[in-house]
Amino acid sequence: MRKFMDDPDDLVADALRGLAAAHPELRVDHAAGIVYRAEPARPGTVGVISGGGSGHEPLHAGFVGLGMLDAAVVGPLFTSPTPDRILEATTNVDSGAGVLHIVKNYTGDVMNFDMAAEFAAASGIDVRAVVVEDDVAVEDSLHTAGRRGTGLTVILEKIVGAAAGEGRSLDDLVALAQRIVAHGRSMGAALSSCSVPGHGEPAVIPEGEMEFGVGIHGEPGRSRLPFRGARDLAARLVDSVVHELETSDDPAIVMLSGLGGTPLIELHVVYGHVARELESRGIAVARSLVGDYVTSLDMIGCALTVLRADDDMIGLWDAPVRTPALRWKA
Amino acid sequence: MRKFMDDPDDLVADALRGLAAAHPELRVDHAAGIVYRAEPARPGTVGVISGGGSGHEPLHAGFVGLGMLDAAVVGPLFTSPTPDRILEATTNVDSGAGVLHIVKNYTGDVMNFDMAAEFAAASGIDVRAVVVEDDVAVEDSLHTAGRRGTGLTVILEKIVGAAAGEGRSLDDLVALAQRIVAHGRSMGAALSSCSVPGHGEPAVIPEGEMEFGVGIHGEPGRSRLPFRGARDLAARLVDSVVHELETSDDPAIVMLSGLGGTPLIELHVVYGHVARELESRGIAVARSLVGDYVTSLDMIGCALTVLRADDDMIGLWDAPVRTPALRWKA
Amino acid sequence: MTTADALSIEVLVDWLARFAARVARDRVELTELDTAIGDGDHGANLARGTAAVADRSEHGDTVEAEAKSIGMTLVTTVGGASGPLFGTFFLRFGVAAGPVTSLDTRGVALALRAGLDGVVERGRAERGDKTLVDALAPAVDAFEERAAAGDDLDSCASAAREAARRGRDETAPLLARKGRASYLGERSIGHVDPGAQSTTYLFDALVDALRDDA
Amino acid sequence: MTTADALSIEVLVDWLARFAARVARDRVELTELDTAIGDGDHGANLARGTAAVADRSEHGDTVEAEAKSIGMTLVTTVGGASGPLFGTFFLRFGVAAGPVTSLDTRGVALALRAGLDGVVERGRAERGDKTLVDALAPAVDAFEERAAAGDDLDSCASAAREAARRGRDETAPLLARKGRASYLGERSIGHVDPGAQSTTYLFDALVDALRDDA
Ligand SMILES: Nc1ncnc2c1ncn2[C@@H]1O[C@H](COP(=O)(O)OP(=O)(O)O)[C@@H](O)[C@H]1O
Ligand SMILES: Nc1ncnc2c1ncn2[C@@H]1O[C@H](COP(=O)(O)OP(=O)(O)O)[C@@H](O)[C@H]1O
Ligand SMILES: [Mg+2]
Ligand SMILES: [Mg+2]
Ligand SMILES: [Mg+2]
Ligand SMILES: [Mg+2]
Repeated sequence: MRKFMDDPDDLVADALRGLAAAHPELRVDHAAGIVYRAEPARPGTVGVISGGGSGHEPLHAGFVGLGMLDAAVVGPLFTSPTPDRILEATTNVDSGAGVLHIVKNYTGDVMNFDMAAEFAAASGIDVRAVVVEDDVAVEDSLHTAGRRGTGLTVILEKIVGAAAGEGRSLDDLVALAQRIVAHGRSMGAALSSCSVPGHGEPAVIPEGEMEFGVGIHGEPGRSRLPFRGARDLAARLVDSVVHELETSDDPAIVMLSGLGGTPLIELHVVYGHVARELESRGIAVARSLVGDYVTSLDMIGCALTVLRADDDMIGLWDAPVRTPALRWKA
Repeated sequence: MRKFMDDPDDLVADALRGLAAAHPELRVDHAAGIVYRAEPARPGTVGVISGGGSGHEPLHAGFVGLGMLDAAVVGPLFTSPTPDRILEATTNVDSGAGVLHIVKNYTGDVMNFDMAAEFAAASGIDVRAVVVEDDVAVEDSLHTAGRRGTGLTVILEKIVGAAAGEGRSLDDLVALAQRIVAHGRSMGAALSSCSVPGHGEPAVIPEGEMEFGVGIHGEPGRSRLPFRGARDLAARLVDSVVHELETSDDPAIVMLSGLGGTPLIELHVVYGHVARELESRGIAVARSLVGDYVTSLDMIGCALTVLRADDDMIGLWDAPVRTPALRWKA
Repeated sequence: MTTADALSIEVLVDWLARFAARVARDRVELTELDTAIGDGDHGANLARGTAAVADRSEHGDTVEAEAKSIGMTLVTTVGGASGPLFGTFFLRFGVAAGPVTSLDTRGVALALRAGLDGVVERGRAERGDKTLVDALAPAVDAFEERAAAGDDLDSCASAAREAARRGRDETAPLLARKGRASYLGERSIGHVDPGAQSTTYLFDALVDALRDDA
Repeated sequence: MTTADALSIEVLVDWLARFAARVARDRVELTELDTAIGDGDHGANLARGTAAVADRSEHGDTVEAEAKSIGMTLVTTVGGASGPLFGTFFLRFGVAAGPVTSLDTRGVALALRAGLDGVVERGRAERGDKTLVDALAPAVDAFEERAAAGDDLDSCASAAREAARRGRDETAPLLARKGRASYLGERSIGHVDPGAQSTTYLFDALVDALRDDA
């Protein structure tokens, strides 16, 4: 395992120390594993928090700050944080207007956030949750765990964070978040698995093949396919995502995220094809992000997220944001 | 080779198409391989351009935009662009106040920019060059090629770009750039080499070892050392860099750049140690950047850059910037 | 061989100590099962949580208080999917047990049932979804059945243990519909569910705790 | 065997065509040498540039114009370190040659010297720095020496070729002080410099062009 770390058991705590050192605009509670904005949001606004297992950096802690999250609860590698810490973050960001939990749809995250919300409700905090479930690699039905939450989380955190900053109510934020969940979908593929510290060498994907519909926890994809180059991959990603989106005249906010071990030059190659594929399907790209936003340790892979965004969403997307990983106009 | 690309010969051109698609705030001349700001700088300001071989993304094209570069000349993989294209970019960004060339110190870059400057001078453009030579892995003497240019380039492009935007003269910019070159140093290390398309599999660094003093073109480092974890590495990087910096009371602008295949979580681990090491040496960190800024394709590695920055530099660093890879207050 | 005829606070503590020891011993097995169809952390998650349970310096003075303390410790240390599930199991077990210092066979049956209900409410898994419910539910059924027939605590617990093992074995051919394994679709077939496996450890530990205490 | 007694525009064109063919043929050798102590692109760089030179549809009508066209094409297509160096070589060669349609032995000697001077000015490498100068400089010296002694063009070119080869061989034990190889320090020792190798191709091609044209 080729990793810049010391004791694998300290990886997450050590990384948090580095994050804190690099970003004085954050306040990190190292004991609890919670990252807050150093300057809290305006009182009277809804608190917006998220969290989950580590290994997906910059998600979530890299999106804490003005115009986005008020706090992120940082779990161990690929493991949801526990309800007590989610509760602590919830309590600390509540200024009376309630708190929104942004939860990626994984059984562990959902259950831990659920329990935290129950505890918070018991202590009188108005908590609502939105569960992001955008990964079309996974079938959604009443009897399954449903689609996983991946890249759409970033876009949702940005838009809803901006809306919270405007002073919108918890009900309004929930409705907005649900519209985003309804109109955003993602799909990823990888040329290598990720190497998880302490887990030995990862499964090798033979050259010339790819895992299609890969998750962000080293889990294998839905299928193993021949890898026929970036252009073919882009067409497949766009096909899969667009197939699961409701038809709409709205333009798209598009994100192509690297999974941690993919150089930017390659992401740009894929994105060039993605842009063309979307255009050829009549989907106008209003805004785009290309880079590492939701990763899976050192996985060589990329994932496409498309949100059909209405004017409100695009306006909120453009609002000032100042976080470690997303920053503009501030 | 596990790479998201199509024909390796098209890699750079395809990536440029993706960059253009993702960033409407840029104007890309695909035939010439030149990336410009879509909105040109104010007439009467000095044009600031840079360029070099590809494979170091986001450098340089990712730093074109308001408050930073006016243009970047994009060469083939790891190969300096030719003088005619540098000349073309120079001519196009000149608004009468002259043009500054920011050149990384590699024989190829230096000679191609030199020739371009000679051609430009012949056609009446006031061109000056600053050569960045910050990599302390390489000995500097009258008889050698001198230190390589690496991470300091980003910091210099930011600061000098902001100064150009303020309307400072070409002479002032050259003096500022030379102060930056004099007070900035870098050092890198890697746990893997990079795989260059069309070059077969790269040399393998055995587990438990690292290349120390590695370059950004897949060239081996100055020495092969045991890898004893992130803390030890951070201490070595800081030692090497600080040793070559003039003593100063100025605080530092610090950058820890991944080399393309390093996940952010690991960069944060290293940065945490770097911050402590600098503090223990009495060096105050005024500003910091942690992420992929100057890369070497998919190399698993990181490089530390430290600039002892005076008030003028820090003020210019904080000025608004809007480029694909560096953006704030705009 | 004699066995305890009631589940006292001491037996409860011993039960969890044995569970912790077993998870620590067979952590790699859980890791490997979870690597095959999950994310490879089930061993680490449960080891962290059960060690924290075993390390508590304070204990409850009723079965309710002790089980809730166990549950809360699991909830706050395990994380992932198994934390809320094993945690909820003991939280509900405690509520059902009430403020007593020991449970007879019937009382244990009621508490186990309440624990199972909590797990199902929390995770919404049905039998056959290839989760720990596939081991836990038959175990609770078997325990209840024997208890209703008037069997002693040891034989109820032994029956539960056997049922948990059978339930675990039966997860292998299933296609997962809940938890991370469900993302694999067909690829999940042929592997035992890690949570079902750790659930058998829980009933192994219960039987041993009851016997040793006798 | 008869050989040309002057370097005409045709010989010049043929020289470059042969150089291009040789670089194309032995591109992998240059790549491997540059992989050992550089960045592995010397073969690709020169192949791109010499092919562009060979593909030009227009030619100069003087040695000066043709050599400048060759030089400018190399400068604008090779890139890297070797582009400005090989390019400058031919640009200066052309300037020294002047607006003539052919060069005699003395004229070639002067033009080669001017080319070498340009390369040294551009790259600031001294002999012994382990660069193409280590092949080019002895080759030009040898040519001049024979030319001064009144030898014919072929024997001057042959002497230059042999000197270039010796110079190339002598780069192997050197520690590089210029170009990318210099970053390797001691590790550069034991490898032939790629640019010195391609410079031998240039003189091989010159000898062949002179002979074939006769
Ligand atoms: N919805 C659910 N209901 C019951 N058990 C579940 C559910 N989802 C997952 N599990 C159990 O949790 C186990 C995995 O636990 P663990 O690996 O610790 O958590 P995670 O999946 O978050 O990494 C699975 O093997 C399965 O038995
Ligand atoms: N300063 C210099 N002077 C003369 N020749 C040089 C100099 N620097 C490099 N070279 C030559 O250039 C060759 C490398 O060319 P090439 O690989 O095409 O360019 P790059 O080094 O930019 O990749 C070296 O082998 C060496 O002979
Ligand atoms: Mg997990
Ligand atoms: Mg090169
Ligand atoms: Mg797991
Ligand atoms: Mg080279």
